[in-house]
Amino acid sequence: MTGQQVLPELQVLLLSLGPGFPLVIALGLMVPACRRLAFSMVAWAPLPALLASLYGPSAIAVEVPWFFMGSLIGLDRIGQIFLFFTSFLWLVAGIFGRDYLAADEKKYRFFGYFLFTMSGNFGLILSQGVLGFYLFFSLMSFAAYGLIVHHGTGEAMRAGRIYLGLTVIGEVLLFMAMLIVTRDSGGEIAFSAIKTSRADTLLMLLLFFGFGIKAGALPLHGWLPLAHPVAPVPASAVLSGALIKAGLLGWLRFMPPDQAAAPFWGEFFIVAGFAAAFYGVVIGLTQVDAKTVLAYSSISQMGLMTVIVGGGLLVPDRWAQTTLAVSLYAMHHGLAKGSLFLGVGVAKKKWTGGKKPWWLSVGLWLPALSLAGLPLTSGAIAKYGMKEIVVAIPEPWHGLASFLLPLCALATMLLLYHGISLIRPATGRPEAEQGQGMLFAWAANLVAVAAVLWLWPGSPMEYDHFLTAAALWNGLWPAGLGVLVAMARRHYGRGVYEKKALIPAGDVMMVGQWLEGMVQGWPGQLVFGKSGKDFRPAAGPDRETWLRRIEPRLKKGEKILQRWAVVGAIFLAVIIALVYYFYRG
Amino acid sequence: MSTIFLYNFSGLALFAIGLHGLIRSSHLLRKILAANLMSSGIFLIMIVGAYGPDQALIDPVPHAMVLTGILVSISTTAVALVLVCLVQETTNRALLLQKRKREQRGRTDA
Amino acid sequence: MNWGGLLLVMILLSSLVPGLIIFALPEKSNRPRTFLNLGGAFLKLLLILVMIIGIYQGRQFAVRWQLLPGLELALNSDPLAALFSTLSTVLWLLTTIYAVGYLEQSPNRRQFFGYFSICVTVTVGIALAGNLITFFLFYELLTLTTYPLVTHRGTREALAAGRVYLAYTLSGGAVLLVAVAWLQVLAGPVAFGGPPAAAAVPATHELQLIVIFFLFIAGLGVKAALVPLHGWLPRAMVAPAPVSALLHAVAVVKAGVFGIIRIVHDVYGVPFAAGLNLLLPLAILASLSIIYGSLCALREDDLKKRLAYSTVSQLSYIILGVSVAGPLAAMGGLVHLVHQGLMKITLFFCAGNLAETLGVHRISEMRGIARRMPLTMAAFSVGALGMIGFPPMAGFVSKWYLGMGALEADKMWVVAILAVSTVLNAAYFLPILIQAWFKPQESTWSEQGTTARLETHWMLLVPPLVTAFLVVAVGLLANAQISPLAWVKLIIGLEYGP
Amino acid sequence: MTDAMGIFDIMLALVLPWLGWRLLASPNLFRAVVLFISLGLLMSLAWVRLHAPDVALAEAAIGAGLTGALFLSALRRLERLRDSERRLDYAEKREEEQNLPPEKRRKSKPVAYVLALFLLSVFLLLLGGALLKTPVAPGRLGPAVAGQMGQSGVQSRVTAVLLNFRGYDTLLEVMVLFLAALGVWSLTRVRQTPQEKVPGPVLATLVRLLVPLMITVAGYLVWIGSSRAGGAFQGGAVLAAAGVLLLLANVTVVRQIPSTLLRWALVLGPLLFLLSAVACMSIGGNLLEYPRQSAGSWILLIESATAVSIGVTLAALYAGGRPHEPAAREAIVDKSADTKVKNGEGA
Amino acid sequence: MPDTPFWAVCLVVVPLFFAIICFVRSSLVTFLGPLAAWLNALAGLGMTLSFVHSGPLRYAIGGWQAPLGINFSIDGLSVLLVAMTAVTGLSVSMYAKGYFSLRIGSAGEINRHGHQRAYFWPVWLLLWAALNGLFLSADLFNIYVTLEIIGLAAVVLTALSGKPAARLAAMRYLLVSLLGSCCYLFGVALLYRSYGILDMTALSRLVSPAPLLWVSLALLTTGLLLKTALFPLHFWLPPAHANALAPVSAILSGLVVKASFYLILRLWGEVFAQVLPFAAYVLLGVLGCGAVLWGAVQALLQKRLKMLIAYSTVAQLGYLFIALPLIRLDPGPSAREAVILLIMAHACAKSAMFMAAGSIFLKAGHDRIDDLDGIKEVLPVSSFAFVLAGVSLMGFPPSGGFLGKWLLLGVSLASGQWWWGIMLVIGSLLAAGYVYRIACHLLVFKASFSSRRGSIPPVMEWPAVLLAVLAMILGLLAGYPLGLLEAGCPVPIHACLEVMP
Repeated sequence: MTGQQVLPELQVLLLSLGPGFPLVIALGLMVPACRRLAFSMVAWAPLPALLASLYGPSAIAVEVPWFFMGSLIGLDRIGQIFLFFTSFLWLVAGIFGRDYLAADEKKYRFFGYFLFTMSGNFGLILSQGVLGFYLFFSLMSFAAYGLIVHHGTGEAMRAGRIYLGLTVIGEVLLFMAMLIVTRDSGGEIAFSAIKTSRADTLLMLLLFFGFGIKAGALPLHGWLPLAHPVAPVPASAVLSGALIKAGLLGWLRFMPPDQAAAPFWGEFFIVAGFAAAFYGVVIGLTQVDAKTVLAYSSISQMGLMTVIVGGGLLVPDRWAQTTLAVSLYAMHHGLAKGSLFLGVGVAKKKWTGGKKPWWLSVGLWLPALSLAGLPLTSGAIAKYGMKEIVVAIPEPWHGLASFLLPLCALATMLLLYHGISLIRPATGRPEAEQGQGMLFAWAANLVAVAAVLWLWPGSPMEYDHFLTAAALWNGLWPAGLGVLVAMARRHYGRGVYEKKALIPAGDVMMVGQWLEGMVQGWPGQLVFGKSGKDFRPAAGPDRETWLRRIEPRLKKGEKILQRWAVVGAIFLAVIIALVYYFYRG
Repeated sequence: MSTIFLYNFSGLALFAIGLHGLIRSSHLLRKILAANLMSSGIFLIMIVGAYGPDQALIDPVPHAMVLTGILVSISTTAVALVLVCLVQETTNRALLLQKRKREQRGRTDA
Repeated sequence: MNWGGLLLVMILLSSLVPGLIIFALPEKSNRPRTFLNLGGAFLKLLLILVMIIGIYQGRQFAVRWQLLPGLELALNSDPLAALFSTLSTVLWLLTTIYAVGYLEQSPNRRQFFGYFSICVTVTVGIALAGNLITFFLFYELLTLTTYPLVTHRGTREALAAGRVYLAYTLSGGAVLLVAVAWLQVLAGPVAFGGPPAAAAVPATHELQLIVIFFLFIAGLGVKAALVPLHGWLPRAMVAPAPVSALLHAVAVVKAGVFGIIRIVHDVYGVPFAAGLNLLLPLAILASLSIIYGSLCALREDDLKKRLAYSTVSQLSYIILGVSVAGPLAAMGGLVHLVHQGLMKITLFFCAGNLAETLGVHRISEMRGIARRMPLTMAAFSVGALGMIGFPPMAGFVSKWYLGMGALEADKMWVVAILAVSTVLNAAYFLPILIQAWFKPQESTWSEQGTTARLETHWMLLVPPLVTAFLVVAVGLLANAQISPLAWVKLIIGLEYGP
Repeated sequence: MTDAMGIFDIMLALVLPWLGWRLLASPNLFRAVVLFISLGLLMSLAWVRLHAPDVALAEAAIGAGLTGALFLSALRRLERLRDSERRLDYAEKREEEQNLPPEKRRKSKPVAYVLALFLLSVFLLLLGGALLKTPVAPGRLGPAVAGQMGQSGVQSRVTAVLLNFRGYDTLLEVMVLFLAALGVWSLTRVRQTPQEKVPGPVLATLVRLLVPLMITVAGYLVWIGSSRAGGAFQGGAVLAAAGVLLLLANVTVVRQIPSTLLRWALVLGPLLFLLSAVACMSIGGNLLEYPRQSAGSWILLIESATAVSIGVTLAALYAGGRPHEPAAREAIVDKSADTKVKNGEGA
Repeated sequence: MPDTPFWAVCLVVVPLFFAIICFVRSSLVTFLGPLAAWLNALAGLGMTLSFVHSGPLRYAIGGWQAPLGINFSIDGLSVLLVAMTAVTGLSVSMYAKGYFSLRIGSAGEINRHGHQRAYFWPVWLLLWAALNGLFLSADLFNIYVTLEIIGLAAVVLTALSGKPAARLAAMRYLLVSLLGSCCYLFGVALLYRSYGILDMTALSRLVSPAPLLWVSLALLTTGLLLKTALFPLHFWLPPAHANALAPVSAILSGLVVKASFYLILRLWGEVFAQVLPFAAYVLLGVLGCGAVLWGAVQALLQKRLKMLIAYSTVAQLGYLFIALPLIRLDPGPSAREAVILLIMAHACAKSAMFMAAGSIFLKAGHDRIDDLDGIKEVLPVSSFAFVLAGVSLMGFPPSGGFLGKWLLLGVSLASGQWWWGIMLVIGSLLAAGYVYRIACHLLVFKASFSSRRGSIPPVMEWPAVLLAVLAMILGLLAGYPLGLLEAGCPVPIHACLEVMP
């Protein structure tokens, strides 16, 4: 579906419908009068975006001068991929959520934030300008808070607070990064115009950490495992499916393409990626809640994607191909992780107890295996695309990568197995009857997971050497071994891991607690003075105090001045002083 | 001629004694007496300044000034004496003491 | 008196005359008083518009009144003056509506509205001042007319706050007087329009000029709430909401900042000031107050006090913008003058609403208040997000230009300061929003002035909504022709050349 | 001059300050006043020695006589007040008496006095030195006055200066006297002397003999003023002395003088002086510029009116208070104004 | 249009004449007094207008020329001060008219206030005549006699209120003025002895440095300092000004104190300007600084309204003395103009303040500052007048006080001796301190205020407002009066200053 040449105005209208339509419905939700109508249309909000993505990339980015200091809107190849799987995921989550939260009395508020986040997500994909991107990115980040704290429980609030804190820091880092980028490109705010001659370490650091927070890069990933369990299922599906990918898209958009062979940053990304991948799995295994495990698996998957980006940085002239590969991988991961989360939701609502129903285990295992890169699954295609990039990177990293990648697949399989085993049936009475919307959405998602990469036009799949024995074997052994090890662990480790997570979720956040305590503790007192009491700056010169002290002396002084003897003395003194000064003058 | 000059010094002495009396004595009547002494001392110096051996050389202007001065001092003295009686009547002390008890209780007035 | 001059005088009279008439009217005559106020406000807005169109066509209005040879009062309409006077006039109109609603039954309104309109006359006078002595005259009158407003309630704390307010502003005024007199001695009468007067002073007086500059900053810094001199602002929050909204968010504090802008741009000229490296210490002082203001705001539980401290820090953005020598930074600073005014007045309106209708003063009492007063809290959120610098809002635009200016003058630490302060802003504003929107209601509120239909009196609700809309509109349509940013570009264009 | 007069001068120059010192140092007030009167008389002797006859006359009559009389009457009034005080609140008086040392120079802070004394002596040295060093300006205004005597209309130079050359000073001077009378009248009311107090035989005859004599002497002094020593002030003083005598003798006719007549008498001098000054303006001259040829008569007219006023004023000052206005006149003066305000504190 | 000398003579003769008539026909005093005040003001106005045309001139009284006869020297300075006295005197007279009619109407003792009124008018008119005489006369001995009249009249007026405190204050005031006049006379006598001239302008040409000159000038000046109540010698002023009747305190603080300062300004600014060394001016300046600080601090301590205003007079006088060294330093006319502005502004503001304080006292029944909350509701006009006068006292723009302070600051900074300027600024800050101490009670709103029945007649409230407004707009219209000053500078002192080393 190649995009025909369409009139720019029409294209602007069409594309702006993507973020605009959900906004309109969200505003509709706010107004009590048309709340019911708006709620019914919630599920179909992402449709315009989906159509736009199908419609195909447009050649040029159209300038919209009046909108927020001038912004550009347009769809390029990567944008199309991202837009497609994001809008699809939002559509599925929307349908799923409408049934899932049907009973929830605060559902209007949830879907309000749901729509805001959605519009932010579509907006940042579509915008070709730095400012537009940042606008929608912040809208998405802040609105997502509403999704996380929806249930209002203690952990939800704490997760929300941590998420918000990290998001604000991310926003600030991005703000600085964008300033530097715009200055370097001489005030131009279009992505196409971004050209930085030298690799500015500060800029790269800002970008890495700014988007890394969203993409779960290692030190700042703490919010992910905390947010997912507390958020309602559709929210966490979207969170890990679409939101995290925004960080990745940010890297792709902002990384200056003609990086004059800055090897250091490529290696940095690769190392960070592998670290995240393995760290996610190690911590994930110690967790006891299914959604937390899935969160950690997202972190590890994002680590892999970071590796690909690193690879792309190492070999600048293959940058276009890298972005394509990583986008495909992101698409695949988004859909798969989304379906897994939805699966957990379906289990909670539909699985009334006893043995897991067959359709449920199939639905869970399909995405899991595809994530692990089992041959003939879209996962394999995505991994294959990744291998092509890895092949091209210079020697020392090439060997390491090719050794580690299969290990990653194995670890992923292990983690997913652990996660799926933790999925629990619904407690209390299951509402069997109106679950159809959820099942349909989940099923649609599974189909997408299975088929999308096959059908996607641009995917790097050549049937011939895909089916060769070597490729098959390479895909098979990590998954198989992973299953075996997991079964063994489950058998011997019986019950050890079930009760309590060895390391509390959001491991790095323990450092956060310590910091917070510190602030309340003595150093905080030192800096801010006692907390809680109104901070009293130096009171103005209060007439009562200094005047009262010296008043008796002054009154006495006045009394002395009234005595005639003193008056006479002063009188004569003044005369003599005057004569003296006359003389001396 | 030098003996006339002596009057200068007696005038000066009178002024000094008057000033000292004004400052030192505490009874109002004495202070008024002292003030009169001071002014007569000044008049003495003025007239000595105007002195001439024979009639033609005498300068009449200081004489006129002294006459005016005498009248001024008697009018001031008259008012002062009346005030002293009033002060005595209300504050029971012909002295310029600080606020007397009775006077403090008196209504403050504007 | 040429036509232009008459226009300027008419602008001043359009709020002075109603003020004097209000003093004459008896206390009970509410209706005529409201009519006078609003009539004056609209008339002034009209005249300001005429002035703006005039300036647009390149005409210059001026009027002079000679007190003594070598000492004259002058008003002239340069674009910077137009910017500040427009801001004050628009916000005065809204605050008058708000005040009428806010002081519905309270006593002593004659004195309030009388001083209120005189106050705005003085503020516009400060904006239109053509030379340093006129500026000083209006600057001192501002202290006088705002004192009765601060102590309007007559309670003990109000009087104590009034005393502190006076102590600060009067000593500031005294320091400013010394500076103005000293400069007049060195450089003769200082007019604003033409070439910077201080630059013309022979080089031998360089040290004196430096000392004078810092005297100016000290004198103006009191009203501009620079950190060591900001003590009066939080204590003046005892004043009724319309006063703290218009005066302590817009008129009084902006007068100080406007003064600093005049000093840096018109009296010293940026190149000359940079040459004497005066701007660096100013920038450091501004950054200090940005950080310190935010830190104090973190600690305050009283809503209006927290907003006051946030004003302290936000004002210093403008000074920071001005003190980073560069067109873009100056643009950021100047446009923040308008944006901060809009955002802060929205926040104070909403704070006033909460205090007036529900008797809520402390943030800890604000849990779940959005459910009870959704519109007010929506306006508050728009203002708060704007203050943090959330993209579509006005705050972001000014931060963006400040950042660009800082980078253009490659002062990376300024960008760092902006970043840290954004985080701090978020740290003290977001908890309020979270309390209001996401937490269930805990404390019971005294339902004072509730009407059936709306959440509170319409006069209390419309102004914040209008200003909130302006905040978003100004942000979104920043590139549009009529937006404050365009006007600031015009000013900076004149200042720095094309 | 024979050295005898020189010795007399030295004696006089020494006696005067000594007398002054004795006067202030005497513990008893009455003795102080008596010493003051004698000092006045000696002072007039000094004026005679210094060829200042006019001043001598004035000093004797006013400086010594009338001022002394004023002091004596004030002293008597103070004693009477203190006695009445004693009768009034005996207890409180007793207590005050104890804690207050007897009425002699009370030692307040000595340091201030010592300092004042020291400064006084320094000042005296400076002044004495300065006086010695600088010679008297040659002639001063004397020759100028002599030059203009022709147009002044009088022969006596002092009267010429007093009433013509510096007439404005004298006008203001008379106003001062008028102000003094006003002040005394505004502050107190004259003490009611009991009707029946009949003067002793000696006083009665003395009054009968002396008063007419004094009046003629006063007339003569005023008349002679234009040519030799004398003039309005001295004549007025003598008249005042006559008035004091009459008051002392409590002569009924003095008590019956209606207050309007008294007010007009008081006012006659200043009013006439003022009107004549303005009259000069109307006939073309400056203020107080008498037509050259009739200056003498103008001056005489003014002098006589002024003498009468001075006499009455000084007598009134001796009386020490405004005469008893009949009750009716008091009411007229204070017809109550229209607004009614509750009786309140004095403001 | 009669010429200036005619008006000058009227200014002295008319009040004297009416004083006499008021004394004699005391029943008509309620009508004659105000009439005399209006005529006086008219004469003052006429004098100013005709002066604009004719410029400075000398008027020989009695036709005798300078050294022998007494001359009026009418120049800018004296005309402005006469005009100030006319305006302030007129408003105080109107206020007194209302004041006495109110008191007589209210007070039980009909005769006491009737008596006070009967004697207030003649003495006040005499005082007014003496003030005009002093400002116009150029003869040192004549000035002695006018000073004597002013002193005596002021004492009598102070004692008029009859309260024990007032009598004690009047006694102390009399003794002080006696001492002051004696010293002044002694100074004049010594000057005459060494130069044989009494006329000021003639003296200024003749005078040359000599030991006797120093001593006589010292005596003369210290006598005047005592009568102006400069800082160490100020003890008699507060009780006298605070305990007198309201119109009397307005007169004392507004005008009487100015007379002796005018003399010092004349002597030190013009007559002996070339002879006196700058160090002497510095001494007076330092005493002025002391006065500003001590007066302000004492004012802050006072509990009673009128005592506070009296101490503020002591402080404001300090301002004028700080200006003396600046006049000497400043080559141009601005320092002289500043002093005149300060004098005029202070006269208007202080009289307005005392009048307003008088009305407040009558209405509230007391003048304790801390109990005046809410008087604004009962006496809006008077409290407004008080605050406005206070503002111009503080030297806030656009008042005359501000312009004076501004010019002096300019001079002190230009001359390099910046400490005088700083002292002025600190003084005005302290002034703000004690004015706002009262204003915060006057401006605050309190529903109920326990006040006496009966309303203050408008004739008592509006003069205070007019004077306060005049003090405020003096700054704006400063160009006109100061123009007069320039025209009338008799001896261009700065011309001869170049001669001095």
